[in-house]
Amino acid sequence: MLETKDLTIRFGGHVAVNAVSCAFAPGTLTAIVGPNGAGKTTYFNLISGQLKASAGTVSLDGKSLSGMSPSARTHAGLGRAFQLTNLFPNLTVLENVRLAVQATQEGAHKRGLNLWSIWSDHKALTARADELLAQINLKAREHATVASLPHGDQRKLEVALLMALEPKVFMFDEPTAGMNAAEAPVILDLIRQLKKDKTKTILLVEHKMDVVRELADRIIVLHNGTLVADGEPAEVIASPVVQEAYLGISKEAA
Amino acid sequence: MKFDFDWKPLLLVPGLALIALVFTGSFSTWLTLTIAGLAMGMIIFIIASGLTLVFGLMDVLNFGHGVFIAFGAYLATTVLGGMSDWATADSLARNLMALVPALLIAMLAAGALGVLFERFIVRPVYGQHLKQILITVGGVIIGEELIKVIWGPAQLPLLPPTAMSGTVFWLGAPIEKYRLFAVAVGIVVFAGLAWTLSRTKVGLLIRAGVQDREMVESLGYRIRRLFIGIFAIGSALAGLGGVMWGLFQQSVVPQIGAQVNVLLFIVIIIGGLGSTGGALIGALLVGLMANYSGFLLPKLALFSNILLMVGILLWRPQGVYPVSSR
Amino acid sequence: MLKRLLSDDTPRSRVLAALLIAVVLGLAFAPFIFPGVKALSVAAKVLVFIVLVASFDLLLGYTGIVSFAHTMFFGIGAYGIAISATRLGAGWEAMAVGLGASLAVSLVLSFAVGLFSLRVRAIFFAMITLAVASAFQTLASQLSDFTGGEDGLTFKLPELISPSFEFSEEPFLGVSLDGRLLCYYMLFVAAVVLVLALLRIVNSPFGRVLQAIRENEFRAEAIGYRVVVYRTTAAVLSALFATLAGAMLAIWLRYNGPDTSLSFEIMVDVLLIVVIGGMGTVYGSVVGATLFVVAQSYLQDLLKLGSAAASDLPWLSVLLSPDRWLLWVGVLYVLSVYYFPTGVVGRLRTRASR
Amino acid sequence: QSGKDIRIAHIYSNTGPLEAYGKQTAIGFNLGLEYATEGTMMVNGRKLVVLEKDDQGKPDVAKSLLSAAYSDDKADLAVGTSSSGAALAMLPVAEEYKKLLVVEPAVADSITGDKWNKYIFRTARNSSQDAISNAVAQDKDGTSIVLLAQDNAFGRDGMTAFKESLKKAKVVGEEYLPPATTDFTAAAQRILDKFKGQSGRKVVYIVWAGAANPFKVSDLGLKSGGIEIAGGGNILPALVNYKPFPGMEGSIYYYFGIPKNPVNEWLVSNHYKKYKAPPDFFTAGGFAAATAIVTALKKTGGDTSTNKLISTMEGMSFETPKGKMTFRKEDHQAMQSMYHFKIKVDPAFAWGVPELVHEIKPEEMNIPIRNKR
Amino acid sequence: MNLLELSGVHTHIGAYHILHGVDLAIPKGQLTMLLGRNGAGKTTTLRTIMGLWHASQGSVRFGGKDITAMQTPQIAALNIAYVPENMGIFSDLTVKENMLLAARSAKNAAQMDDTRLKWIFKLFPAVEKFWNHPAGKLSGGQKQMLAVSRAIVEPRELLIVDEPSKGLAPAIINNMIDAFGELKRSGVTILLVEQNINFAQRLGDTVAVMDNGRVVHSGSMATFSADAELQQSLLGLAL
Ligand SMILES: Nc1ncnc2c1ncn2[C@@H]1O[C@H](COP(=O)(O)OP(=O)(O)OP(=O)(O)O)[C@@H](O)[C@H]1O
Ligand SMILES: Nc1ncnc2c1ncn2[C@@H]1O[C@H](COP(=O)(O)OP(=O)(O)OP(=O)(O)O)[C@@H](O)[C@H]1O
Ligand SMILES: [Mg+2]
Ligand SMILES: [Mg+2]
Repeated sequence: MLETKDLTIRFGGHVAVNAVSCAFAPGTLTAIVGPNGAGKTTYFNLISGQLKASAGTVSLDGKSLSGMSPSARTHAGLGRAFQLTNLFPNLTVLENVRLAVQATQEGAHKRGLNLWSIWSDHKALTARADELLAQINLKAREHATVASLPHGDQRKLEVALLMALEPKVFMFDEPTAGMNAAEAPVILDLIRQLKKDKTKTILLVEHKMDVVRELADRIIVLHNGTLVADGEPAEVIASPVVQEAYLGISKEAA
Repeated sequence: MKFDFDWKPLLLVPGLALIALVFTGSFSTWLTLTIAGLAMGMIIFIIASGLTLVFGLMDVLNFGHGVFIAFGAYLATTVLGGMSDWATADSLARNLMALVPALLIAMLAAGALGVLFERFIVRPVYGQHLKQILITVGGVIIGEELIKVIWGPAQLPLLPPTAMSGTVFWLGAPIEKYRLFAVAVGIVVFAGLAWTLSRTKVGLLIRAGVQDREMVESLGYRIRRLFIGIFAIGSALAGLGGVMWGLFQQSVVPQIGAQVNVLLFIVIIIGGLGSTGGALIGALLVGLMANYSGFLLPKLALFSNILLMVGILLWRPQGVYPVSSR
Repeated sequence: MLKRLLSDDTPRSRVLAALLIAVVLGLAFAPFIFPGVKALSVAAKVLVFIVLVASFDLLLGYTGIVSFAHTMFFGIGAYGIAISATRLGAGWEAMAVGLGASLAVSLVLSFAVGLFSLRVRAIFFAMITLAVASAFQTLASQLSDFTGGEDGLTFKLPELISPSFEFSEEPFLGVSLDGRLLCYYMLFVAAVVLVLALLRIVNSPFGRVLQAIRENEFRAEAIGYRVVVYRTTAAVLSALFATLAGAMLAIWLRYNGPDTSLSFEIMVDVLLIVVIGGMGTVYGSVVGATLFVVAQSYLQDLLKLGSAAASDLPWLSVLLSPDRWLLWVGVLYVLSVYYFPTGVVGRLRTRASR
Repeated sequence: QSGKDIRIAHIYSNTGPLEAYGKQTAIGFNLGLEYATEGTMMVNGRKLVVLEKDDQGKPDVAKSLLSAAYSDDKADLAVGTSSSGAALAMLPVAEEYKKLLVVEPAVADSITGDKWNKYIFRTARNSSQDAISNAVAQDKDGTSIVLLAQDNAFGRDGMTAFKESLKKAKVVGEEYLPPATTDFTAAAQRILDKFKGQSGRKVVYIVWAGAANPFKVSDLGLKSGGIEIAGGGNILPALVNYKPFPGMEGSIYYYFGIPKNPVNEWLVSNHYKKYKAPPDFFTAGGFAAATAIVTALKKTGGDTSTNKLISTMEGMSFETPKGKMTFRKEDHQAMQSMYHFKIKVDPAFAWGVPELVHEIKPEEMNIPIRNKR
Repeated sequence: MNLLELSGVHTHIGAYHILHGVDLAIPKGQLTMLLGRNGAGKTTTLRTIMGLWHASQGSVRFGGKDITAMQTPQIAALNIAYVPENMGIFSDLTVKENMLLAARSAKNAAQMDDTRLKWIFKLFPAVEKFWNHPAGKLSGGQKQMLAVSRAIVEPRELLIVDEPSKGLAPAIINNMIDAFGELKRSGVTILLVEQNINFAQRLGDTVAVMDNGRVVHSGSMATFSADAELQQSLLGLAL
């Protein structure tokens, strides 16, 4: 169970996330929606430790994560894909994924830096990375450097890195933005599979309402940093806040 | 627009001076040290201004800055040598008639050299700090050697004109006349830079160009010309600084630029890498610190700059006026 | 076998492999192929620089830390040997003590430097290390009771590795078997071992993480690597290797002074070699150091020929005069940045992969 | 063995920070050989061959060049070099190869002091000679002196020797500044403090090597406090800074207008002829090294065996632009005159002209012997 | 009449051959949609038009003038605005300064066209709200809004936009559709790359579909929308 209590951050006078308290249970997929600048990405940053909260706490399975570095939180079971693609641009696709696989090993088995074995001897890492690449249809380009991938493929790789970490909590920040309608389903399928495994907690920031409608078990709405709605998808989508501030429906009707 | 000027760094200079007053004991000694330190700081500012300009606007770490300093200083030996009658005459007007052309010629020539330097040395490495360091160090070596070819390897004397040598007294404190002249030049340089950068679009344009050159070009600006212009100005300032520094030292050697490199880096780090105002504060602090520590704790004087820098960085890890998050 | 020795990081280009073999054989048989004291000195300097540059590459090429304080550790190694040999006399114990002490000093200092590198922006860090290194150099010349000041220290080492020691009266293949020769082979073995060790480190899982940190520190932290630990470890390792290189230098020269091991000039040379050779490839240091040191050592002789040939063109012969050899070093700097953006190794590998 | 060339390696800073000095030494050395062999470049039918080598001012380079010169080039003896550090690094090489090294123009005392070995001779002056001759020039009753020098071995050793040989004047303070100092305001203030309460003649004695001009302390409150500036003589470009101080006294190693002897006349006139400029410190030094070597070779009849040369040169006198010099037997240091001068302003010269007050003969200076044999 | 014409354009990036003979015509005054799956070469086509990469073969003509070999600033000066895929925000500059740079004719903020700014503020409220903030601190969607605002701060003849709707909330997408509609009515020619098919269909007059570095279909949006089978085969999607 991932839980935030009164999570708040201020940038100067601007309160980007304002006392958000929320719990996310394993086996559910929660969609986080809200207008641009509502604080969704910032909320993620607070949970995964990229930003330090001005107030409030984050805990996972009852254990407080506050004060931990991002890497420690990753080892504790948080996994995160970024909104703006954020990879290792001059390494190959395969190396990118292998690095993420290796990170899980460091966490689970030995914490050593492992500076006296030969990288290519670790066959298991490569095998696992290959498997992941196959899942996202990128096997064909495994030796390309990431910088030369088209935008859409980079987005997919971003997701692959998250999968490689095998976390308890998956946080997706607009995973299909900039991805075309033929490719997006690959990612969405992956998310569906995760859902089937009833032990994972999934958080999804997404602007495409059809996707949200289909996947989400629950929707929370952020507006100006505040949690303004929380509930069943149908109910939340129908609520006036979402209709007006987010979907802009009433404006068009008026 | 909200005017939220960050005034705290401005207090550093008087703050340092006040602390020193407590320890110095004698007021006239303190006054001498302070005035000399501030003036020295102004000279340092003049040589550092071009470097911080080029770094702040173009994100180019120019290890070759020293070459322009040396070049300016050497040109001044030639020009002043050629007009030695006027330079040694007993009239301020005549002295200026020799000195001003020397300053202008040094600036123009250093600026022109800067254009070449930009074209052949810097242009291929925009955006790559490491290669900038290497290639500009290559430029320094070439420049120093060419100076030796033209002017010879020996030390050359460079004396300030008659009216600027000697001392005046103020409240009992001796002040070298030359330092007063340097302060005047420094103020002109600072005012000119501050005006251009804050009141015109040029400053914006270049800062943007450093971040995303392609985008600036896509907006229709010829960033290349602008870069050349800035580099020329930065080099010209170095040339000017070289003359001022040479006259202060009263002699020039081919390594004159390399000798001040570390000092300049410290100044622009304190200032926040790229901020003109910051560089001024940094230079004044360094100038004062050198004199105070030289008087109070000469053993430590050697490291006073480093200590100053570390102190400032502990307070503001990006220097007193951080320019950007680059 | 060979592949494992090279930690599975093969040259991946025939030309490069040939080049490396040539360098290694050349160095291994240098005393016999290139007779003379000068040639041997050059070869020894190549060995020292290979280790020094490779250690710097661990920091710069693999971790992305630009530091100008690397010669500081080089100097510490050299001063360690120099000071202990001066104080404790010409024994093996003195060398061991000096080496141990300098490694300890480097460890502590590099740990601090490594931690500090995390606090400030990369380019800031570069300039701060520049200031620190220059202060360290001044400090070394100030503590003249200890370091010999500007003049440096000349000292004696165990008889066995001194030129005056003769193993046999008879020269072998025209080369006299003396302590100098033994000393050279000592350095050779040390260099081979150290380079292979570095190769192992950069090709370990640890090495890959360093690369990831270089590429995108933020993301490396996000997928669970403790960037602080990795960066500091890399900084410390690289400093220790540099210290060893410094010790090698002192052992060979039996002299050390601030200009010899601490100067900014050496730092820049090292930087250039890394770039010429190819950043992030240990092989680059081998190729780069050899090319550069040899070029630097014989450039003046070459220019002598050149200026004699150009004697009827006065302006050209002024520029080609051996006095102006540094001018050409400068040109070499500029050109190598122009034409070897990825270094010799990078170039050869791209060519081979086509 | 007559007929075989005599090979002399000359190692100097042809490039690097001391380039200007190194070049002067080389010119002086070659002129010296020309003078001493009367233009034949031969001694006893053996031709003198000079192998010029550039140590770039770096000790490690100097060291390996000297080894290479003795072993690869089969040099019979060597001369060098400009930087004291480099010269010190070369000393053990001479011992290893058991060949002669004539040190010129490095001045560090330890070259003929604790780092000395029997293969080393020095034609250059040493720091003690500089300091002691200056002390002789400054030593007057009722004078109080503050010392100002760079904070390095060169500055401190020089000042110690200076202090030790003062008999009448008294030292009231010492200031050591970082070698890279460019602003002397603080030093001037400290010096003023040190003179507080002193009466009589007040002098700041300055030893400085480098680009900055320490005489500026005078303008920073010393002149108005009635304090005089004094310092040893210097090379010509630095003498420019002496021009504002007419009447200043000190001792100088060489100034082309001072020594009156045929060797110097020959040097000055030939140097003017060839280079359109007067010779300076290092030209004279290089010249002396050459005459020393040729004198010795003539005495051995062209024999270059090291032991023969050593025994010949110990106690040997030879003619130089500075008059007669003698290699002291104990430490192989050339004993030589220094010149007590007074600065005069002559509009014909860009620099302050040192006029001879008194030639300080070797006998007047008690130069300590610091080596162990 | 076509304002912009690409014929037989080949583009290489380093050693890679990316565009293999692109033929594309953008009719004046119309809004052309460029569609295609990831990696089809859409971005590369736009960059080639802007002179950020140069065609190795073929020609690019604007208003009858050959601009194939021209430099980017000159191309932009022909009155073309471009929004790149990565948005090209100057993150150290404030939102205002970003806008000021895009307003080529204004020397300072006071000289920017007020009514036009008001119009932009209405469409994209965030731009007004964060006027004096460093642009780097904006959220992903806000940056996207700024990027588009910059392109329309002054009237331009041709507007080239790479995926404007990515990361935007539905309400803002609606605003953007309105904005492009208004621009089109004022006579601006627009070339849009888009993945959001809904967006595409509501705005587009003509459509071109790319695959593997070539244009594999072009025609009017109306026919394209009506022909589900064509869409299926070209884009691999059903609506
Ligand atoms: N810098 C580069 N170096 C090498 N190849 C590149 C580079 N940039 C793009 N490519 C390749 O060019 C092809 C076309 O890329 P482009 O970015 O034009 O596609 P796109 O249609 O815009 O895709 P997306 O919808 O994902 O943005 C891709 O196969 C990509 O891998
Ligand atoms: N480092 C920062 N400093 C100042 N303001 C910030 C910072 N980071 C974010 N903000 C502000 O916080 C607000 C929330 O931003 P955030 O990125 O969380 O939005 P979002 O909900 O993810 O929006 P989008 O859907 O556009 O991605 C924005 O108004 C942004 O300007
Ligand atoms: Mg977001
Ligand atoms: Mg694209």
